[in-house]
Amino acid sequence: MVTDSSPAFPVKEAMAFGDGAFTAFAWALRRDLRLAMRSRAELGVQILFYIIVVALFPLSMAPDRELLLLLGPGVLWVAALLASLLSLPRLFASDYADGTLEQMALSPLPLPALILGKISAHWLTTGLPVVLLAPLLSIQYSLESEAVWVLMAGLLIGTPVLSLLGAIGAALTLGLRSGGGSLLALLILPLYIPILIFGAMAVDVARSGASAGAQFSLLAAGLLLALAGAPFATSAAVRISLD
Amino acid sequence: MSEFFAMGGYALFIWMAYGMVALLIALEIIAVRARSKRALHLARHSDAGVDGNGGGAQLKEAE
Amino acid sequence: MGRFKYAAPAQFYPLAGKMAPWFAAAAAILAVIGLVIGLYLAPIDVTQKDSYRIIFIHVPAAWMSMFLYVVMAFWGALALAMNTRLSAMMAQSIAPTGALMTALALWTGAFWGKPTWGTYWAWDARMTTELILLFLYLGIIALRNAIDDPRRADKACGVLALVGVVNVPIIYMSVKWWNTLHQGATIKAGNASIAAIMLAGMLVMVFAFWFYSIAVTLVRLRTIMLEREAGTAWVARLAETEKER
Amino acid sequence: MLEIQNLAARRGYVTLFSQVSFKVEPGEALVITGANGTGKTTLLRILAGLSHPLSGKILWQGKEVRAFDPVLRNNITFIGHAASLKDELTAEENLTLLVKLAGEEVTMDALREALREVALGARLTVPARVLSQGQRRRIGLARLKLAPRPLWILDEPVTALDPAGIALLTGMMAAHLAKGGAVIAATHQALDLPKGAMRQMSFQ
Repeated sequence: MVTDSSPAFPVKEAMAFGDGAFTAFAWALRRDLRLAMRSRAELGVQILFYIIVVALFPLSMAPDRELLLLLGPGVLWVAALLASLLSLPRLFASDYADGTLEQMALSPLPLPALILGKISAHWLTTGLPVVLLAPLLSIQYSLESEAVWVLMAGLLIGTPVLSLLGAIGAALTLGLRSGGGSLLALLILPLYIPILIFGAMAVDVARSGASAGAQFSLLAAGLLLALAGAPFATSAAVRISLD
Repeated sequence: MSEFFAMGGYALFIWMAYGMVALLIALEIIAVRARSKRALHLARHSDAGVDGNGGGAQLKEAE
Repeated sequence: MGRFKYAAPAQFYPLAGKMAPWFAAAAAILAVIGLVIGLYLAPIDVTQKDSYRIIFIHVPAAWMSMFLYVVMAFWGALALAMNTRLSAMMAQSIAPTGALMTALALWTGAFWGKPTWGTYWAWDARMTTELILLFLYLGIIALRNAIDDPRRADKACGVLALVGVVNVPIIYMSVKWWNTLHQGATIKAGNASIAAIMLAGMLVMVFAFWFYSIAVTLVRLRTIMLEREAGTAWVARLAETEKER
Repeated sequence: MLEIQNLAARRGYVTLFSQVSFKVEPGEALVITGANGTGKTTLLRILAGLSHPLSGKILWQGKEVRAFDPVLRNNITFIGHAASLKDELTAEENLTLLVKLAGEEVTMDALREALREVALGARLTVPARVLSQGQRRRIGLARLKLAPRPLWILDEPVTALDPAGIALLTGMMAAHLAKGGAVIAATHQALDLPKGAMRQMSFQ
């Protein structure tokens, strides 16, 4: 029999907590962006969804300026929430189905870092377009230019939180047959509410002349909290779903 | 007695509130008892697995 | 550690069976006392006259809805950390009662709001948070039903409850901030000075609701144990003894 | 290398197996057979650290480990039913991703060489969705070559492989065992491995 320690295999002691993290993050980010680019059509559909939802509201009421001005920020924020929600299943579903998620969970690289890479790719492909489209769509609501800047800043800080929190729900509902989409919405939308409130409030406050500093700092605090907690909660949820 | 039920003119609100509390709690009690009876019945006639921690297949060495 | 995991449900089943009736009886007695105080003995309120009497069920239900959510999150966390099935079943048995209490708090709040504020729903900070709490409860119950394997359901609901319990205070703060910005401070419904008798009535009702929740949770816990451990020996033995009675 | 003590597992409400104990030493191949649904896959997933057992202990080099333990993740390659490939990516891209995920750095030449050895030399730049099941499984074999690990846990490794593929697999396994590695495989077809090194166990 061969001696116990098998020289043929480099003895790999367990990776220290931090060092695999960056490679894992980069691996997942590059991979998911490449996958997203390979199915560009799907990305286009989701961005079109956002545009159509925003355009629907003015049609549901008299198109007078004052009403639309009041409604604009809220509509843009709710549409951002729905766009993020719609694209969340894509985060893990195909990896869960073809077995790659299993290999990620079994990789020596830390799972939370892999997941953070995937979430960042998800934000770049869904959250960022929403931010960049905001000025264009605000024209429909005749928002003043500095209100648009505040709206964009709010979306820029808020949409990553939507991806982070949404990832937890997406991981929890992996592989569930019954109404995966609507169950995910029920689980996650309540958690989106603070972001919606502060995001929309920032624009109201700015339009009334006051500074929206308080709202931005709260959004930023939400982002930090989500960045610190969500990757770990999501990786726990992924492991639970793979069990 | 009737002025007690009138509740100073707020009868509708008070009895709708108290009534719903009584109703939902009664419904919950009925639901839990029904579920308990069904579970007991199921336990008596269940054949799911032999013994919770001892049942199932064994792994044997086959030369 | 392995032994503990098995023994717990089998040992706890008879214990829960003994405790439940006592809590139920205590809840019934306290409820009667509370109702007598609340509906009969307590004087009418100077501004709201009789409509404030809804406080005797609204406040206990609201407190229980929050308290049960935290207790559920605690048992869920314990199940996640220690991988014990009993604490997971405890969390599962609390969820429906918690959701019921939240729904009652909303209903009674609406019927209290109508005579006091003139509308059934006033986007008041507390009530709005209560509504969101109901969605969180329903989310956990929906997730529980969507997952077939009970162990995965336990852990998934544990994670969701923990994420929820972190978010409830944040949601409350944000709704409060939002409410004060848009509507200014709404008149506080219960700020009339609470007479001693009224406070006593309310406290009695709080305990009545609490003991009721414990009783119904314990009964549901026993049921869940039977459903989950249907195959085990202790359940089979128990089914025999249950038949003679 | 890996020891199992009194393992039991449950799927939903049914207990699949219990009192399972065995050891796997370097140079040994353990082949597990048994009818469908007896729990072979569940057992392998527990050994790979993907899932929690109902009860029982798993020891790696004598030290108890739990699911997703870093030690398991560093020393075991688990290949399940799924070939874990992305359909939109080419064989080359998929293999690069899998090898990097396993924490290994490999040059493109070594990668292409490995693909040639598993007879996929000509299929480098075509999306994986176009490949046949057998070819997709061969990418898994190339990964075994490029990311060496002491213990292989393979679930039905022979499915969809043609005779040449099976020969390639058994050859790689024999070399792996000779180097002091170990293999745990669940399969129905007989694997012609050196008699001394192979032990067979089955679920009854």
